[in-house]
Amino acid sequence: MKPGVFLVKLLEIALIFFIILTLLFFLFRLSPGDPVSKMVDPMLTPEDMDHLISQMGLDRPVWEQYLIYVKNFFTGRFGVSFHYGEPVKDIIKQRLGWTILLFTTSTVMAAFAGVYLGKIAAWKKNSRLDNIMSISALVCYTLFIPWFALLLLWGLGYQLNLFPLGGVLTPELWVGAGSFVAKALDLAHHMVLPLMTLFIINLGSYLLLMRSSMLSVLQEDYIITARAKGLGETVIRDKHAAKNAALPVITSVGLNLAFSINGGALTEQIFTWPGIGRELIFAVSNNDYPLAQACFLLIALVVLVANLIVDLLYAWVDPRITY
Amino acid sequence: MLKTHYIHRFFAGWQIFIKNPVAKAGVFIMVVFMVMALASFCLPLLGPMYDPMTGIDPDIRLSTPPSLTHWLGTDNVGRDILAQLLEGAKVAFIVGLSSAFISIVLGTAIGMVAGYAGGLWDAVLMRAADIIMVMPSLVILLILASLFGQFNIWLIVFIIAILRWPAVSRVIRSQTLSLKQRPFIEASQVAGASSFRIIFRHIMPNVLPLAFLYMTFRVTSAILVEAALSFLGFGDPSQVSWGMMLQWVWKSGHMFQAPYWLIPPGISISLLTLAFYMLGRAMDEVLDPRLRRQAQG
Amino acid sequence: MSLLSVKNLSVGYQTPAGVIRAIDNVCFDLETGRPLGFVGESGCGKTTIGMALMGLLPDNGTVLGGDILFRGKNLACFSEKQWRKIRGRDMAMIFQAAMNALNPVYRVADQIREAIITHHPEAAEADLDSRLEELFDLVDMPLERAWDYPHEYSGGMKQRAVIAMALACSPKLVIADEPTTALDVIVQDQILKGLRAIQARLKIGLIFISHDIAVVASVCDRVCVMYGGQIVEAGTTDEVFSSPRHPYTRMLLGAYLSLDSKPDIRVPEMGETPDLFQADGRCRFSVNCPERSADCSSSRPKWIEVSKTHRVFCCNEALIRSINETL
Amino acid sequence: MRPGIRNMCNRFDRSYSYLSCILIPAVFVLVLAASCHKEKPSLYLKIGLPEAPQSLNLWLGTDANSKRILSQIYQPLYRRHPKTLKIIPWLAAADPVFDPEKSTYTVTLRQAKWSDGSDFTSEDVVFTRQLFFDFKIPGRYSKWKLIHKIDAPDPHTVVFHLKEPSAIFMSRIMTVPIVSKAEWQDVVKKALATEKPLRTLQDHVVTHPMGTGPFVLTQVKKGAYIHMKKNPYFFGTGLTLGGHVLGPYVDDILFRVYGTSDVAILALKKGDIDYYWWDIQAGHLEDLKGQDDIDLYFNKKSALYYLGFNLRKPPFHDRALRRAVATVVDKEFILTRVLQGYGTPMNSVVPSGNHFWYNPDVKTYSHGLPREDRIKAAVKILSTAGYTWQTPPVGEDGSVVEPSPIQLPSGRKMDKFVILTPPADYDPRRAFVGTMVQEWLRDLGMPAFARPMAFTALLDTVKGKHEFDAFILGYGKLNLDPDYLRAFFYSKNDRPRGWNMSGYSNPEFDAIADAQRRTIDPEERQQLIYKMQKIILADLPYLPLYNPNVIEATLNQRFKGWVSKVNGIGNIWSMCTVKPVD
Repeated sequence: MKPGVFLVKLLEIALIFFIILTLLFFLFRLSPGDPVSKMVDPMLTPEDMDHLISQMGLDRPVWEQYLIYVKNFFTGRFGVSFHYGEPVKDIIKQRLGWTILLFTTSTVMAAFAGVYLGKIAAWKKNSRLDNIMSISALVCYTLFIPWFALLLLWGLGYQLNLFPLGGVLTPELWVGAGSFVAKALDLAHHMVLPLMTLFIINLGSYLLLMRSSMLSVLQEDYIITARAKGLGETVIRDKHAAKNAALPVITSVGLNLAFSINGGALTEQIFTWPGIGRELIFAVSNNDYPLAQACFLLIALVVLVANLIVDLLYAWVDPRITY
Repeated sequence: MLKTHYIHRFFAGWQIFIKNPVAKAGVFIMVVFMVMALASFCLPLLGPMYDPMTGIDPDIRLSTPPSLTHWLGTDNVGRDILAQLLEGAKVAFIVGLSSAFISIVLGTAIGMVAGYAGGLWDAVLMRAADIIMVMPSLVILLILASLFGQFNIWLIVFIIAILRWPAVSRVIRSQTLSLKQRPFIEASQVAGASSFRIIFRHIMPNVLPLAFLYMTFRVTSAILVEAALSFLGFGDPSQVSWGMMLQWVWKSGHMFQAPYWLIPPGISISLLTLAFYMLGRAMDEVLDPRLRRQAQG
Repeated sequence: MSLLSVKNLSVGYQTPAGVIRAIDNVCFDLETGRPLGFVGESGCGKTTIGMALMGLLPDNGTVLGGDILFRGKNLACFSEKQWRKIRGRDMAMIFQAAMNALNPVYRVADQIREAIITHHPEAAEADLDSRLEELFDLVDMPLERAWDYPHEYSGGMKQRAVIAMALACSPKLVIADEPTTALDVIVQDQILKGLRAIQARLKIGLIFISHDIAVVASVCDRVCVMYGGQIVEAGTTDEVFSSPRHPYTRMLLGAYLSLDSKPDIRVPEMGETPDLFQADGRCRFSVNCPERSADCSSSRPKWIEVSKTHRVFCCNEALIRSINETL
Repeated sequence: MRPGIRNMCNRFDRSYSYLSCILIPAVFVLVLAASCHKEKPSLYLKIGLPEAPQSLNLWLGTDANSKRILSQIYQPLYRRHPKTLKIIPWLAAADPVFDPEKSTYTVTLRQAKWSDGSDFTSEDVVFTRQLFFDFKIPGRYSKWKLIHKIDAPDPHTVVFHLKEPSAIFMSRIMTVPIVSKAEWQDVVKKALATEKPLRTLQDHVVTHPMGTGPFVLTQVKKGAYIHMKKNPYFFGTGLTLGGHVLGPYVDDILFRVYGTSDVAILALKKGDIDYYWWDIQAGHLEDLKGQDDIDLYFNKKSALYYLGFNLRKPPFHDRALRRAVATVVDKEFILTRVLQGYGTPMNSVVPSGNHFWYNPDVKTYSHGLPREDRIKAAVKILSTAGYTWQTPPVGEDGSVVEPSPIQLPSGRKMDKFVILTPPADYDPRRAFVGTMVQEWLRDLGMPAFARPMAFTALLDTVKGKHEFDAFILGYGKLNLDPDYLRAFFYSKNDRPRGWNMSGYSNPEFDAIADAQRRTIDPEERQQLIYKMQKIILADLPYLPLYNPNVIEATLNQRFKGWVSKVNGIGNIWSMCTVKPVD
């Protein structure tokens, strides 16, 4: 991939990012209501409210606020959250780790499992196995996340008492001087249910995509050549067919990342997983402009960068594509 | 002559389509839900008690399990769950089909214009598509809903459509690009046809089958996003929908006490989206020539 | 003992409308080191023969009857595992669509080495490299191009690479299914010269399938003419092409306008398509045969020896009598 | 270089398939290993919270959960008795001595210590008042500005000088938490130098708040849990205050956040937590009643959920119309259906739980009448006030029919009006009550439309711009001092962002409201408050609708001794008296 093209792509991302930033800023500022008006405490007099608003700098004209915001943004200061009173950077730092831990593992696992199962389903087309797999993949894809998550919680979490009910860790363990292994196991134990929800939801789409792309690859002539060379079934399927069929799946990881972020936010909400998605939903309902904007811009950045990485990965895997 | 050609092609396609087991299941579920949606129109005839929103059974105060008068039981305020389910089916169809249709019309038009015009138009439209593609639509809707207050159902439909057209426009654009080189397009250009006429007279018919295919996938995501939105409480409370039903179950604390109230809406959402998706996949085989040949074999 | 002898082989395809007998009681023999040509219009089943010999029939294709004796083993009842042992090692195939016969995401050298490694897993790196060098010389291709990707090759080079891949384990039998149809005439000529030289030098049994009579004539010394899944005439190239006996062969040659010959043979306009569902072994060309007679539709055609090496498959008494008189 | 890449490609393919078959089974092995490790039973008091506290900074943490944590740390001078709700000494040693001439209160302080061992002195009280004045702390300064001078003759006595005697001195000023000078001194100095002092004070990140309360904060793991330990220097240990021998008898408290109340209830039943500090929906009750290891508590709530009218413009400027609406609204239905029977009837604007200030004999419009009688009564009021219909809701034969649209006394048809309610996610009850009120008003032919609105947008339109017809709002945590009646209905508060949202102005009411502020004697003030309630219920700027009970649940396997009080068992008294079951 020639550096020139790479630069153009980076510029493109920067431009899109800036447009989103501006759109978002005015979207928040021009909406009715402000963080202070939510306070229903009868003891607060109107003077108190105006005092708070001026302290938050919301009384200045919108344009001025925008310029200050952009200046701060590019000098690394994302402002202080109205709700938590802490710098937005710290809040995100605390939350980012959890989201990445849950989100990337589930997406990667779903992609691998999807490719693996899709390949098998396509190879034995119209067999009973294939039908079972595609029907269950269809069901997984159309599951309603909150409903499914709560069923999992009720079934595995409560009835069978196998897994904890949401949250990230068991306090007693972490308060005392628990060993690192016990803590890691406890973390994994908490991660299972949300991971399973996201994994199953994403698995459906990857499996279906891999199956259909595998079916069209099996029509290709080089598969017959491979057979003519006397290669074994599994070699043909895994080496020759799967690699070609996996290419569209890679691009789809980038494309429907936005879809899986929706799923991620919902899952975090149900399992009280302190990630960026859940924080964004709170920040928005609290009219906490700085935090909401920072969270959303972070998500947008992740998606843009992920798409860039997907393009690079695609070029690396498929020699025909040269930028 | 043109008409019969299309009809003929449609029936040929239908033969292959209906043989596919996935299509059969999809059509069956679709019909069941259509019957439910139509049944919701004749609810008022059964009496005020069966009004999904305000019909209250005078002598029922708590959420009761299925009984003779209420086949699926009642919610905690005494409203009939089956009535709400039927109403939800109607809403799901309205939301799903209309938002998918709008996003398809939008996506196809923009895709064709971008593909055919190329140059600046193409760049601008596709960049806009990129921006919207990047945005997680549910989160956007959450932001809009919590900032601008409650939406009625039609505004939700419109916003979902706005956030859903880029995916379609990309596919249509690449299809238009390949069509542009075809001789029959150059022929009509030479014959002096205006670009507007070329797009809508020549390119559109070839692109429509693909657009319809994507419509089924868009319906799926529209229903899921609307359900998620109402589940989180940002839906239109004056309009009963499956997502609202789940929200009422959740907020009234009956989530694990009233399976007869929790299961039907959840299952219906999955089943209806499944049905649309199955139709899409079956149509995919009819439209994709290679798969078509394989389907015959 | 002939390298390959096929005795009334029949192959059918399951279709919703019933079983199509693409090949109907075909018999032929191939000595080691001899090129045998198959010629016929498209859809006459010649490719199916190639696929049947390699055991590469598609899912709905099955061998209905007859047997294929190849170096003493009957391939008709081979299991997939047995096929895999000999495919690529004792017999190989060159396909028509060279454009995507190579896997686009792997380097050409890898794919060729894979053909060798599959059958000689214990081969050392050095042997593989030297074998690769030999193969590239064989098809006279520059070695440094070996590590490029298929999309960086021209059509001709791709076909050469496919040939090299086929010869990787120096098979005894090579089936070439219209190898040069997709290429322009000049490259076609180079490939055919190369193929003929390799076949002669390495004493490979070659089955050359094509619809182009001139190409078959230039490569093979014996040829079979096929119509509707049946071999209608077989013999040495010059016997069949200079004095064709079977009405279809004559018609086929008539359709081929060479520069010098006068187009005296009238080229009848082709009528019905043969009924491939017919399983009673009657002559399938009878439906279009200008010299059709009553017994064509009643009795089954049989082999008539025109000379030791030339025979015709027909049941028309008049034609048989004319052949016997000329003997 | 080429062969290198080549091998990598091959390796990629082979490793890829191995990787994917190792990855998936590995996860399940991890799961089994993790699930068999059981936490050892420990004696932490585990409490579930609906949301993470906003902030540990007292000046920023105004949300319910922050207040719950901070109220265990920072303590006020006086506090209300859990049963009698009277103001009793807490950090102060005894009741204040009131000197009518100089209108001063002299308060003697208890021998208490801060959690770092330093003494609690009058110096801290003076510092706290000064802090309120310097930063104009919202909600504190507006009350404390009545104290124009404060002096501390010795470390344990404080003298408050008031401009004029004030009835809310004890209930609203003395119940404000006092902070330590040592903890905030330099933060205050630094903040005052900045351009936005209050914002800097609020953004000061507090990790270990120093207080005089029963507990001290040891660790906060963001998004996971909050750990508090017993404060060894708590002044109350062993004392008998408010009828309870204070402990605290628990060494450690662990607060955990649960995203949805369903999950929290499951955690409670499973024994993960001992108490869920949030109002439980009625739906869970049948299930919880069946569990014998779970105790349920039903307490009255100091709350007011009401239908507010805009008196500034038609149609609701007419009192008769408001009374008709009050008559037709079926409070009984809300109580039995929406609250599933777990609520107290709300007749006055002061909740009945606040028994000292609650005036039982105020005008109740349609209490307990069936639907037909309510409509008939409302029609009578409307027709006497001059409202007419083509086909009136009550036919000649007395049967209730579908009415035609109502006409104003002027003869014109009443135009459409909107009842604004918060969105379903914020409070599903109010959104649903809104739809029911719409139906009841339509029984009278009124063109009513309930429309939910985002909470911030709703407050902006109703409180900020006064552009509304009617709205349904509520106060979940009303202060037990009835002074808020003055805030809601005082005519001078009828200004943008002011609390008099319905635009009510009644000089007689204003006079009484000012008088009650000055009367120190409780009985005398009570009569004034009674009169205020009578006037409000007669003029109906607000129609009180319902007052849900606080339903809470605790696990009785590990701890017992929760103290019930108005607004539930989540209070300082419970924290000090809960003890392990042995």
